[in-house]
Amino acid sequence: MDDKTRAELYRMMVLIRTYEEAILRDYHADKKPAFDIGAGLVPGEMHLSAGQEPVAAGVCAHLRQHDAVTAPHRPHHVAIAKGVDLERMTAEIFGRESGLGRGRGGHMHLFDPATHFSCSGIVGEGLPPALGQAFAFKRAGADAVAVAFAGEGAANAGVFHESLNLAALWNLPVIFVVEDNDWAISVPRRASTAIGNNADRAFAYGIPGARVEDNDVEAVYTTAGEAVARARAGEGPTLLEIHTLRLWGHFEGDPQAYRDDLDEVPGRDPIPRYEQHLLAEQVLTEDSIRQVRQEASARVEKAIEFAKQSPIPAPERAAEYVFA
Amino acid sequence: MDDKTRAELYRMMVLIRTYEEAILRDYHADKKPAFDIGAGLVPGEMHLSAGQEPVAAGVCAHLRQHDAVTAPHRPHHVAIAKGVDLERMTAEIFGRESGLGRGRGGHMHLFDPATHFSCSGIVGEGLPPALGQAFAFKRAGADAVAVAFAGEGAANAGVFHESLNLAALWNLPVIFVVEDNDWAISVPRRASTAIGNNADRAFAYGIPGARVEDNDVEAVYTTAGEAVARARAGEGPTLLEIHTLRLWGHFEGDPQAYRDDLDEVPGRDPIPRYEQHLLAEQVLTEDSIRQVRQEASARVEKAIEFAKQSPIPAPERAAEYVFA
Amino acid sequence: MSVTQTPPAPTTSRRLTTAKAIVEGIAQEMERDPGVVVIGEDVGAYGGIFSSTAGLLDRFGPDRVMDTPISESAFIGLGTGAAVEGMRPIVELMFADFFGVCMDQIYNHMAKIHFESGGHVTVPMVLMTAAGGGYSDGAQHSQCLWGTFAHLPGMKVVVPSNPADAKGLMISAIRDDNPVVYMFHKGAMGLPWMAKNPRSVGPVPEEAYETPIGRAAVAREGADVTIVTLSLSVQHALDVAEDMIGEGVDVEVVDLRSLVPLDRETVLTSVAKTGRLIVVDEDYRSYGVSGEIAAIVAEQDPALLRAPVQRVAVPDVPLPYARVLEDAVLPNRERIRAAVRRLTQA
Amino acid sequence: MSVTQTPPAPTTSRRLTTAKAIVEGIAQEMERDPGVVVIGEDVGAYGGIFSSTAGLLDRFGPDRVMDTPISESAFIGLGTGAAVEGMRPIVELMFADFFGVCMDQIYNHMAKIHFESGGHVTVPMVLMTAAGGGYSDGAQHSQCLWGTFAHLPGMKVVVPSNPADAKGLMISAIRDDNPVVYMFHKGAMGLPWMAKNPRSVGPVPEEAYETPIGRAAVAREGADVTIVTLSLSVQHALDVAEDMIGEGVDVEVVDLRSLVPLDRETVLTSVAKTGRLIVVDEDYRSYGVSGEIAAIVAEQDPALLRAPVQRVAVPDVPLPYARVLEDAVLPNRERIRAAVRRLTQA
Ligand SMILES: Cc1ncc(C[n+]2csc(CCOP(=O)(O)OP(=O)(O)O)c2C)c(N)n1
Ligand SMILES: Cc1ncc(C[n+]2csc(CCOP(=O)(O)OP(=O)(O)O)c2C)c(N)n1
Ligand SMILES: [Mg+2]
Ligand SMILES: [Mg+2]
Repeated sequence: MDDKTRAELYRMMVLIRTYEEAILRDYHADKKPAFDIGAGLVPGEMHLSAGQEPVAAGVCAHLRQHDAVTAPHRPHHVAIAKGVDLERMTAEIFGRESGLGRGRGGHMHLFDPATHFSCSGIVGEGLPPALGQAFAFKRAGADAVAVAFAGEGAANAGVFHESLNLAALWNLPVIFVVEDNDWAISVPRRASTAIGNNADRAFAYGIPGARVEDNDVEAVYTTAGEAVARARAGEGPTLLEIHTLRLWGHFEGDPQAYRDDLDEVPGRDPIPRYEQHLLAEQVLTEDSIRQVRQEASARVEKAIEFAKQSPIPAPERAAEYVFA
Repeated sequence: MDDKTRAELYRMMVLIRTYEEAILRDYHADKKPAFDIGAGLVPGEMHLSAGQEPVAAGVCAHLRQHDAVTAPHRPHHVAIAKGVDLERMTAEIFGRESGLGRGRGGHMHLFDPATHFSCSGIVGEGLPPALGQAFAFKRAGADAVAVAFAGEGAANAGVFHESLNLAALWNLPVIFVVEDNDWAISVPRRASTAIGNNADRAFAYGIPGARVEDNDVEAVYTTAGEAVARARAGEGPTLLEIHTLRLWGHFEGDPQAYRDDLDEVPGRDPIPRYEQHLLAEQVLTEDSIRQVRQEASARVEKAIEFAKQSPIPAPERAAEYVFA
Repeated sequence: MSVTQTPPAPTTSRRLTTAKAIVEGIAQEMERDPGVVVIGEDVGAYGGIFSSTAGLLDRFGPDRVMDTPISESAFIGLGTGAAVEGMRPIVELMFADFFGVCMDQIYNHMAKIHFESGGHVTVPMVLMTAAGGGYSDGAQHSQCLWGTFAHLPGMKVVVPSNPADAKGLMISAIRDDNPVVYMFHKGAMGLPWMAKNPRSVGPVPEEAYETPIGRAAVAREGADVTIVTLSLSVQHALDVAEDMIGEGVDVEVVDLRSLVPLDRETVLTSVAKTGRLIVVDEDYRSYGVSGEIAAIVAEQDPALLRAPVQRVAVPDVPLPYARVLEDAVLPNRERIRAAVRRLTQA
Repeated sequence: MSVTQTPPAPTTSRRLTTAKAIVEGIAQEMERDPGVVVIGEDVGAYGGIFSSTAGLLDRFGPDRVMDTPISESAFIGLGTGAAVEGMRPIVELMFADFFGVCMDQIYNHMAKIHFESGGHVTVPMVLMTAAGGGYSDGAQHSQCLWGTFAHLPGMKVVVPSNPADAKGLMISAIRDDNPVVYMFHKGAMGLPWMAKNPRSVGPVPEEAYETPIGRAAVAREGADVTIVTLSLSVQHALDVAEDMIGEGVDVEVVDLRSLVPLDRETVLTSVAKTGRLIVVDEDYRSYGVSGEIAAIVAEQDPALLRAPVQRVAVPDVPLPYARVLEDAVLPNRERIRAAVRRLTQA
């Protein structure tokens, strides 16, 4: 892997983390002293993706604007890595008229036709639409692909099975990416999944499956690259599982009292680790790191500023956009 | 396998076939000259199981009254092999007050608490209730098991996946039996299932899987025996797939114009084949065969007579039994 | 978007069954627009269990008419994704009764994406499905359930009662930029293997035309009592209306044709004229179509009603299998007639 | 089946949140009946995302309080099968909005088995689920959907509005030999992390008692106008009723408590008294609860209504995320107040 790519992966991970930290800050800012989920600049459930940057960065590095991506309830890292406009995405999360969905959708419902990005709050149900996008691409003779992200909890939903079988059967250019962060809210993987490796489930559909351990962005990049290349070449779907990390709570406000792995969590943060690695390999310098962080911070704060300055939707238009 | 068992398997297969032939006859009897699905003594959809007798006979030979069975839309063979009362079952199929469901359920909705038998017309959706029955048995400390039957078409429904995972995870005493008759209505297996062997899907749940080829009742018996023994011993679920045969149409009235295997179908009938085999092995004689057939015929005609003599439900009670 | 704005009066003498009219509508749109594909269980060689896609495979080939595994969530969601990318899929859910295995894709995705995207994404898709009972198919294969679909926002719901509307509404549904749930009644398809009302065969213009979604039809004008109904029950209501002439009662029959959007005006105009309302609905009685129709009158002006509203619907019971029982709960001619008499003799 | 026939008047001064009242009801039944188990996502260590099962794992252990995979069809169907074998499972569907992934098990199995078996099989099961919006959770996590459940036959549907009823209805639901869908509104649970009406905390008797399913409560007597409503909206309606005293309007508030069976008498008696009806419902407006309530008056006697019925409901739009938009479509106090004024000043 060339240094440019590695630096780019790092840059993307930092951008995502910077973004999530900013949302974290603004989400909680005005929910004090007592946490009130519906209050503040950013109300509602908030599922942040800190710790899972390697998945989004490593996979989406292979994607083009015309490729499609569907993400689950925890979508920001994927959206950012896919290139969704940060300002309009942030405005959406802030419920503003200039948001991707004019404030109608919110953080779990980001739709960006420009980058073919979408997400859904119903576990697993983002998979079938990705099949349809892949179907449309294939039929148009394009070499675009679709990537569907889902948590390891989602891999036990019926729709996972149906989607993999249909994708395999119709040889669709789609890549399934399972983000195994060990938890589905409070339910640990061992209490939800009968086997240790979801990639093994590829066998049930006659497609390749691969698991990447250790939240390793370069391994994700390499593995995803093969899967994307297969799909582009018309060779059909692949199932990937990445062992990643939920650095924070399931959603903001999650007390995480159930969580028995909390002690080791900070030590597993993929960003300092990769940073150290790239420093050691002289891909990065202290200076370039500082610059990456500053640029990330500037972009993120600009997006947040854009959101905050954007108009709030007009209540009298609340019942619009039901039908085209 | 002892001769008694073999003779018993044969007897059961003949009973089932005799039953289905009788239903076939009475179903069509008064739908002439033009077929009218809603007309006659037995109206509605009719999914007959001729050709699939080895599955029901071979599996249910291991079951006791307290074991539970759920069957799909094609349920008669399984019900008979499980020991459901033939008269009340037939009365239900004829829509009579003395039927298992007082004529409310019909051929796809046979419920017999005495033998813990039930079925459902929604593909795959009979699996979860079987899990619940197994769950109740396990919790009661009983060694009873539950068996869920489904077609190969059903193995692509999401609920199949969810049920296998949950059964494996909770180590429930349940056996999943996939009846692969090559067809899901008009859709051939190759157009529905991404792999050649559904038993391989057991791998996705870390449970044993086995496929029986060739509609061989003795192989079914042996394989199912191991699965039932495992479940009774608290060792959890097993997935079986049996390659069987849909001798007739998907439902009565099915023109089967789509069916490219029709020529070979008669030659694959499992009953004459097994009969020849048992004759050659001297388990049966021409005499004992005649006797088996006569007994089957007598039982079946008695059940049909019972049904025909049973009262039709009172229309003024049509809205009852919604709540207990 | 539309090609023919006004539906031509069906002056044609060519008569088709509802099923053939639907197929003709689909075929004409497939000819016109390569983005129209047909996806579902047994839509190919079988031609649809209720003949809604008969002959399309032969005509358009397996790339445009695709049989699926029994994976309703996957293939309906696939339709949604393809529609988002600009195709116009027609996806068949074999029986409306099966909505329970795939409703999330339908109501939380297909129906909501346009709204959640603030109007930036459109989902031009048709979800076609078979509804209704009357042939002893039991509690899981005989339901109408249109009230369930119509209650949930973001999808249009159409319910044709005759061949001409069936074709026009199909063409409108395909051309509509919104998801449209197209619910045909099995008993109104004119199938050779099911008892049918002669009204299931009727004149159908040959050319492509649209029947506007959201506009009810006055299927029969009358002065004394209004029957508001839909789908197969329109045929029953028309039969009853003709019978009642002999009793000196002049029945108006309003065929809703579309539940979403609902044509309130036509209902209210009719009730204002007759002062008497019967709602006939083969769906479950409570919390559904019959309640909504009564409610729009009660919230417009209860004084329009010279007598209490009558509802003839399935009395909140699963559909029984036995013929006499099923017949007792369906809104058949006898029950409709009795309601008309109750209302006009009171 | 019942242990306490008449619910004791809540003379107790002990006050609980709705969430704690639910948990207490479940715990008392678990003590009494070893066949009661709790199954669902995050019902164990987490105690239910909306605290509906808090503390039960510690008290009853993992054999009776079981976390599940995200496999709603499998575990709801598991509940049905266990109920058929005589257990009394309480199964939680985390959000009512998720019904689309598992509705077949709910409406085609849990709800229909008793009927299809001709009454020979019973399914004594509680399906507990969270409903409602008001905290910007978006179009897939804010729906009430009780109209959808209530439309489909074979399951009772209860919708408590306050802690005392929440406990009593839970106990009744567990003891009922039928499947009962128990829908609590998140905003009425009294959760510390969500804005709440003080009415979400209230007196709850300590002993086990039943609140009869199928009987509405007159939450406030009044002479001028009837508000028929349910769940969280009862709290809003009571607030408005108190406000309106100042304007000289005496509002009666009927808390339905149960949608199936529906207590028609209480509704009709109230409307007969006041002659004015407002239905307040946080579910979608069309083809749902608000229509049904209007319809039962229209079919009983439209002359009871001295003015048109008013419906305050979600105007057939998915729940928007942005606070101002969500607030504009929810039946909040302002909208209810405006309806009362429209009706009493007209
Ligand atoms: C069908 C469905 N069931 C339950 C939920 C509630 N829910 C939201 S996120 C979540 C856990 C998801 O776990 P996983 O798929 O591992 O993703 P993660 O949150 O770990 O990223 C659950 C149960 C849902 N949104 N949809
Ligand atoms: C969820 C669902 N989808 C579709 C159907 C319609 N249907 C009934 S039987 C059948 C084919 C079933 O095939 P298979 O599982 O192989 O069983 P077989 O009929 O071959 O015994 C289909 C599609 C249904 N009943 N339920
Ligand atoms: Mg996870
Ligand atoms: Mg089959």
